[in-house]
Amino acid sequence: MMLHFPALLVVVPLIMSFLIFACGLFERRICFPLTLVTLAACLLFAGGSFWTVLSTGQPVHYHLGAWAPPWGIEYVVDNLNGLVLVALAIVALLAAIYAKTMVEREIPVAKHAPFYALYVLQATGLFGMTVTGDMFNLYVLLEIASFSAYALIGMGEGAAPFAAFRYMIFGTLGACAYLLGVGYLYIITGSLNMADLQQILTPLYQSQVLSVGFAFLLVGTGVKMAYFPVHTWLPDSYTLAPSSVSVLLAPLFTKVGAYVLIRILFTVFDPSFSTTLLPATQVLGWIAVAGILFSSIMALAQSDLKRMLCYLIVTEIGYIGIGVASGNRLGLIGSIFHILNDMFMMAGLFMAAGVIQAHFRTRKTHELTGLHRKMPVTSAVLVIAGLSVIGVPPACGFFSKWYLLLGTIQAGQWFFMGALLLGSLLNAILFFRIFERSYFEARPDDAPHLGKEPGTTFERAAMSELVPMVLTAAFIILLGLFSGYIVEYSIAYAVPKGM
Amino acid sequence: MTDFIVSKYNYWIYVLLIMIGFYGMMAKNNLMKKLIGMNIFQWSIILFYISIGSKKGGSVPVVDPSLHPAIRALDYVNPLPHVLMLTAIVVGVATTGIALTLLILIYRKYGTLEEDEILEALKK
Amino acid sequence: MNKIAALIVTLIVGGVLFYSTAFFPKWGDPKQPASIHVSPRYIEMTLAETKVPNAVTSVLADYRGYDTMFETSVIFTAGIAVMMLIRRSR
Amino acid sequence: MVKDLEDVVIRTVSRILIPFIQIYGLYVFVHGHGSPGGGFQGGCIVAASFILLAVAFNLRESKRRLKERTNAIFCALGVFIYAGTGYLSFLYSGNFLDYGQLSNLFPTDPIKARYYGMAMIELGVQITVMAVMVSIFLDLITAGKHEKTLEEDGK
Repeated sequence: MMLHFPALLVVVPLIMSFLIFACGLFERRICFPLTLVTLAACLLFAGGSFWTVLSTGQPVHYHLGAWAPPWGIEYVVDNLNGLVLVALAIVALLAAIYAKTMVEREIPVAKHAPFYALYVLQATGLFGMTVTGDMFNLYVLLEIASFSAYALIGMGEGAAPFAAFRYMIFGTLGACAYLLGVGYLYIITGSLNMADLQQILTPLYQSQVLSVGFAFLLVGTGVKMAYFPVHTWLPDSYTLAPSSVSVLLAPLFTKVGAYVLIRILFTVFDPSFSTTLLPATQVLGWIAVAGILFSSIMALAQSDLKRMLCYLIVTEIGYIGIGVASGNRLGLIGSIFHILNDMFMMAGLFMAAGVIQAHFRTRKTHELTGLHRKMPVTSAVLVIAGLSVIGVPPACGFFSKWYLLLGTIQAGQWFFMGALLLGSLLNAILFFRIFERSYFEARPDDAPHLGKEPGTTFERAAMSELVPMVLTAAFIILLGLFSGYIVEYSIAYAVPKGM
Repeated sequence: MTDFIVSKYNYWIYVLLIMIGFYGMMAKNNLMKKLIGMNIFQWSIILFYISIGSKKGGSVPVVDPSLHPAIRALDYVNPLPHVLMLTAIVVGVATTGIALTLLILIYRKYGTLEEDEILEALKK
Repeated sequence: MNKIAALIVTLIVGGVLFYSTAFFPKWGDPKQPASIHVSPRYIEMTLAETKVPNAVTSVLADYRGYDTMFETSVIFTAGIAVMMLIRRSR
Repeated sequence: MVKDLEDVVIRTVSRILIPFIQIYGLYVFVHGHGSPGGGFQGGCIVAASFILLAVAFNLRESKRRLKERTNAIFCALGVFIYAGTGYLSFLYSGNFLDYGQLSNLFPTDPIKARYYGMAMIELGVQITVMAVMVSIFLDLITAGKHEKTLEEDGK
C-alpha cells in the first residue's frame, strides 16, 4: 500500500474537496471535520512516501495510469521534495486547525462549503506541484493552487477583490510565462518529463531557443515565488485576505515556488548550465541582494503588522535566492533548509498576527503595547518566530542562515554575504521594536484595552487558535535542534552530485 | 529571406499577438481591458502550441482503423499539443470566469472599473 | 507615464521573442523534434493499446488522463469560486 | 405589443430547439472516441441549451428545470466520477487511473477495458463541464442575487 502514497497524497484531498463541497451544501458543520481528516491523511501519505525515500535511499517513481515516463505522467519523490512535502503537510494541518474559529468569525455561514473545498483544493495544488515529475502537470497544478488562492483572497475585507484581481493579472502573467517556457523546451526536445528533458537538453545548451525558454521559466517561477522585482502583488493580497487564508497561503505558496525554482535550476537543467554557461545565478543573486535591502527597509516602514510580515516574506525569498545564487553545495543546502524553516516561521508569525487582529481588534504595531499581559502565549510565539527570523541559535532560522553564509563565503560573493548580514540586522530592528512595545511598555489604563469598542469583554484566544501556534513554535525549536540530522541524512542527498 | 519568413509565419503571428496582449495587460487603465489583454495573451500561447504540433501533409489525428498494422506517424498530425491546449483553454475559461466575478465585486464596491479612480478611493 | 514604460517592456519582450523565433524549426516540418520524440507512439499504438481511433482522445483520457482530471478540477474550482465570491449573504 | 410578439417567436423557437441541442451535445460526447468530440465539447453544447433556456425564458423557468442545488451537486458529481474511476484501479492494486485493471471489473480484455474507462472519464467531464458552465453563467448574469434556495439550506 505504501507504494501508492505519492499518488494518494494528491488524489485523496482532491476527491475529499468534492465531498466537502457536496456534503457542505446539506450540512454546513461537517466541512471542518472533513478538512481536518483530509489534511491528516495527507500528512500520513507525505510522511510515508518520505520514509520510503529515506529507508531505501532511492527516489520513489510512480507511473500514473501505468504508462512509462516520457509518454505518461510520472511522480518522483526524492530527498528534495520529500522534506518539502512533509513540512507542507504539517503546516497545512496546523493552519486548518487554526482556521476553525477564524472562519466562523470572517466567512458568512452560507459560504463555508465552497470555502473549505477551495481550502483543500489549495492544499492539493501545492502537494501536486511539489511531487510531480512532469513539467506540464506542474503547470496544471500551479493553476489549481492559483485559482483557489485568488478566490480565497477575494473573500477578504475592504479592497480584497481589487487586490485579488491585481494578483490574478500578475499570477496569470507568471503562469503564461511558465507555460511559454515549457513550450520552448517542448519545441526543441519534444518531451515534457523532467528526467527525460535533462538527458535530451545536455547537448542543446548552446541553442538560443533554450536560453529564452529558460528565461521564461525563471520569470514565471519568480512571479509565483514573489521574487524581488515581481513581488508587488504579495503585500496587498496577503494583508487584505481573511486571516485564515493568509495563514495557509503566506507560508506555503511562495515556498513551493522556491522549490520549483530549485527543481528547474538543478534537476531539469544541469547545475553547470545555470552557473557557468549562462550567468543566471549571478543575475538572480544580485536581484536578491537588491530585494533583501528593499523589502527589509519597506518592512521597517510599515505600521500594519500583517503588511510588515508580507515584506518579510519577500526578504526570506531573497535569502533563498542568495543560497541558490552562490551556486555551491553549502549555499544550496542553506536555501533548501531555509525553505523548510521559513514555512514554520511564517506560519507562526501569521497565526500570531491573526489572533492579535481578532482579539486585540488592531493590526497597528504601535497599538500593541502591553500585549504580553493580555495575550502571553501569542506574544511568546511572536518572540520565538521573530528570533528565528533574525537568526538566533536555538531556533531553526540561525542554522539555515549559517549554511547560506558559508555558501556565500565559499563562493567568494562578499556582497551577497553583506546583504545577508544587513538583512538580519534590519529584521532584528524590526522585531525588537515590537518586542519592546509588547513587553516593556505598560498599557496606559485609560487606553481602551480593546481598541475600537471599549467595554466589550476581552475573550481569551480559543484553544483551537493557541494549540497550533504553540506547536508551530515547538517545531521551530525542534527544527533548530535537529538541524544537524536533517541536513546530514536528507538535504545532503538532495544536492545534485555535480555541485 | 522570403522563405525564412514564410516558413515560420505562424510563429511571427503568435509573437505579434503576445505583444498586443502583453501591452493590453500592462498599459490599459480600465480593468476590463486588462482582462481582454490577458485573454489575448493566453490565446496567443495556445496558437503557439498548436502550430508546434502541425505536420506538412498530416491529417486529423483520428487513426484509420482499416490500415491498423501499418499506421505511419507521418500521416497524422502530432496530437500531444492539442491535448495540452485543451487544458490551457479550460484554464483560460476559468481565469475569465473568476476575473469577471472579481470585477463585479469591485464594481459593486467602488462603482468604477478605472484603476486610477479605485486607487484614489483606496487612498481615502 | 506607465504607458511608455509598458510599451518599452513590450518591445523588449517582443524583440526577445522575435530573436528566439528565428531559431525555431520550420513550421510543419515532419522531422522537427516535437514530432519525432514522444508523439509517434501515441499515433501508432493508440489502436493497439486502447482500441480508440481518435489519438487526441486516447492521449487526453488515457496516456495523460491525470492531466485531464486536474483540468476538470480546474473547472470545478472556477465554478465553486464564482459561486462563493459573488453570492451576497446577510 | 411588439415586445410580446418578439417573446412568442423566441420562446416557441427555443422550445423546439433546446431538445435537439441537447441531443447534439450527447452525440458529440458519445462520438468522442471515433471522431473529434468528447466530454468538454459535449458538456459545453448541453450547457448552451440550458443557457438558451435561461435567455429565452425568464430565470425562474430555467431554475424550475435545473434547480440551484442539483446544479451544484452535478458540479461535484462529474469530477467525483472521474476520480472514482481512478480509484477503481486501486482495488486491483494497479496504479492510479490504470484502466487496464478495470478488466477485472468489466468482462473484457485489458485493452477494451481502457476503451470503457475512457468512456466513464468522458461522462464525468461532460457532467462537470455542463454544470459549471451553467452555474457560472447564472451567477454572473444575476450577480449573485438569485441564490435564495441555497442560502436557507446552508445553515
